Amino acid sequence: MDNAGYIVTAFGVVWIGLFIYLFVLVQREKALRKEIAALKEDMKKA
Amino acid sequence: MKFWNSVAAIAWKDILSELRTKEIISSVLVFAVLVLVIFNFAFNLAPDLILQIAPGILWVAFAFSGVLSLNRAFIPEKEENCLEGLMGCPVGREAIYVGKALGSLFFMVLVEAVILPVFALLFNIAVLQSGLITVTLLATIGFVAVGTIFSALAVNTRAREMVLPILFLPVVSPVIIAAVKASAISLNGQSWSDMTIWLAIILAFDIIYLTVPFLVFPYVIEE
Amino acid sequence: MNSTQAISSAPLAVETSGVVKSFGNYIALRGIDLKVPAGSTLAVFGPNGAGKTTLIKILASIMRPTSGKILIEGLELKDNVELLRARLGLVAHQSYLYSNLSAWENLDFYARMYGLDDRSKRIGEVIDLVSMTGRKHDRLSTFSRGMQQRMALARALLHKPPILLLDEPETGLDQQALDAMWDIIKREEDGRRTIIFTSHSFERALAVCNDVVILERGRIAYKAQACTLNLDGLKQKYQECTAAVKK
Amino acid sequence: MRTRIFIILSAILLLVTIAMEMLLIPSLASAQNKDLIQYSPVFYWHIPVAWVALFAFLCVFIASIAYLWKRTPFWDIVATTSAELGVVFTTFFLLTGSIWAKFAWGTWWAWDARLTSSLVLWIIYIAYFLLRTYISNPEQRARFAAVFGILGFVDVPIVILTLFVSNQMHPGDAAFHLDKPQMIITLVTGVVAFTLLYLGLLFFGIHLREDAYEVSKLKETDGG
Repeated sequence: MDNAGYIVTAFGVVWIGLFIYLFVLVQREKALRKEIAALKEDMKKA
Repeated sequence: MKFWNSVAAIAWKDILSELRTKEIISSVLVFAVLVLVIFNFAFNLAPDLILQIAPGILWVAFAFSGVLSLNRAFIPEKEENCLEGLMGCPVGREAIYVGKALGSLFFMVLVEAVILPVFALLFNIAVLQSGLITVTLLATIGFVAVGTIFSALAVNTRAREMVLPILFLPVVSPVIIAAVKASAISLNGQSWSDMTIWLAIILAFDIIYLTVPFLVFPYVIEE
Repeated sequence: MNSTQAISSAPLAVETSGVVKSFGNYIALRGIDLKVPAGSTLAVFGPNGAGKTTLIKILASIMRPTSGKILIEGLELKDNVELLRARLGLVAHQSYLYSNLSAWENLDFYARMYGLDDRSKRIGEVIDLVSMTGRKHDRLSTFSRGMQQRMALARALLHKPPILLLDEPETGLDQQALDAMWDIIKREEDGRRTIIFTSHSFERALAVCNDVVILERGRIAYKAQACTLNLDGLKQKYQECTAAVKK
Repeated sequence: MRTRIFIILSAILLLVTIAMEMLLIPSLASAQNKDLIQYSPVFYWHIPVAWVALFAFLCVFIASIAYLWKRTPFWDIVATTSAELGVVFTTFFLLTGSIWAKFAWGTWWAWDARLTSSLVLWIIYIAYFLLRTYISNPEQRARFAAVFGILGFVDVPIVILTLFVSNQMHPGDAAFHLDKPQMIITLVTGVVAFTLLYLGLLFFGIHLREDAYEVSKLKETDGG
């Protein structure tokens, strides 16, 4: 791998890593929204 | 003055209780000698090579036998629930930490006092050098200072035998590195001035990890 | 209110106001207000999980309350912890003694922790008091449940505490051992000692206490003087309080 | 909304630093010192990432002390989120570091002081999360995590010092010195960009955990 290859991989690694982390956070938020919705149903029913 | 009386009382109680059953001491010693023997097979040591890795072997034996004995440090307090009895005594919670640390220090020094001659025997290295002894003692103080509070932490968790090494070994790694480097210097017969930097690091570690746990320990044991 | 003046004038050995204790979301005590005069004996009843043990541990300064004030002999427990611990004795479910050590060594350890000066004399006295003289050099692990409970009492009385806390002292004791224990507690200090104990046996408790309190889900549901109650009255009150729980 | 702004802002700055690194820095490097560290673009992300990781561990330390003092779940949430970010950024540091090691010394992992010390710190904060998984009672978990957050952070300077001293014994790479103004500007923008990114992710994470905490409380009372 020549010089530029290293740089691209380095930047790539960080960018991809950040997007994965952001994706994980967004997934957590979606799961949380689902739970809140489910809770609302229980509240209405109880 | 009462503080130190209770510290002495706790340390003496630990020592007495352990000497009565000798369960920790015997198993830790056997374990430490085993580590030395395993290293002997692992490296089929050429004489000149030994000096290089001797400190490493020594400190791996100390580190893991240390973890083994620290794992047991708070068992009587936890299993027989005596911690609440200690907490009811008219003395600061820090005294429990210092007392237990002294007790563990006594055992670790005892283990080291046995391992060093065995090590000298197995690897025929002149071990009784003032440099090595001081480094070992200084490092053991730091070792026990961190290990005691982590042992108190670990004993309250589910998988306590696993939690202690995971928490303890990375945090104590600088002392192990510094001790290995300093021991190598003293084993090669170099003068004290060469290892002042390492002694300084170990000393700094000791001071930090005697004061910070002292301040934080009450939070570990209060309900 | 400086400390010396507080001790002499305060008739109350123990006073709590608004003591709350919560473990995360679970609330064990929801505001306890108690006034225990010096020298009196208070029995605390209540179903399991009502917060009896939590209350005892908080009074013994082993557990910190989430909020509320505790005055021991007029002094704020929070600010004089080490001074007041020397005036509190506790007998809990566990004996707080080390099974590897002998009875004498255990008491010697706690005598040092409480900073007693005439250690061996006091230890000898307390061991004779609980009539364990014959076994004083044997290891705790060889003791029966009853003997361990007596040793726990010996440990609690070691430093002559004016206030004694007992958490269900009758657990694991037969009738005869229980009578012996109460006799010991009452004989020492000829009644000047304040005793707070939790219990499940109404009959036994009524015989020894001056005041009665029924705890129910972290609150005081009923408070009365023992003399105004007979056994059936107490049982009936207990049903009423705990019945509320079942509804 | 704060979190959105922080993240977008940092994204822009990150693009700016890439542009500066790609165009500006290589042009400065003359023929012979091309592979010196301060002339390679990765360096201008490597250092900010390391700085943010350490900053995150500092925040864990402060949040842990605040928790032990105030005992409100908020501080425990801040400590956990910051520790998580610390681990994420240390992972980036290790990844870019090993790419750099491959570039500079031809091996994926070189026991040089920077990489080893960040590996040790990485393990310490993984241990932080392991400890949290081993305790079920939430109050005790928060208290023990706070204690370890303090004891762990106090170790950071010693770990870095020890490894840099042990490294001096057999020097890894040449020490870097930023002589050209453009270098300093790129480095500063990089640091600002990553710090903003950290703050954005931190607030986002804190909101998430706060809502999760509310939901768990609701579930308990609802079911009770």
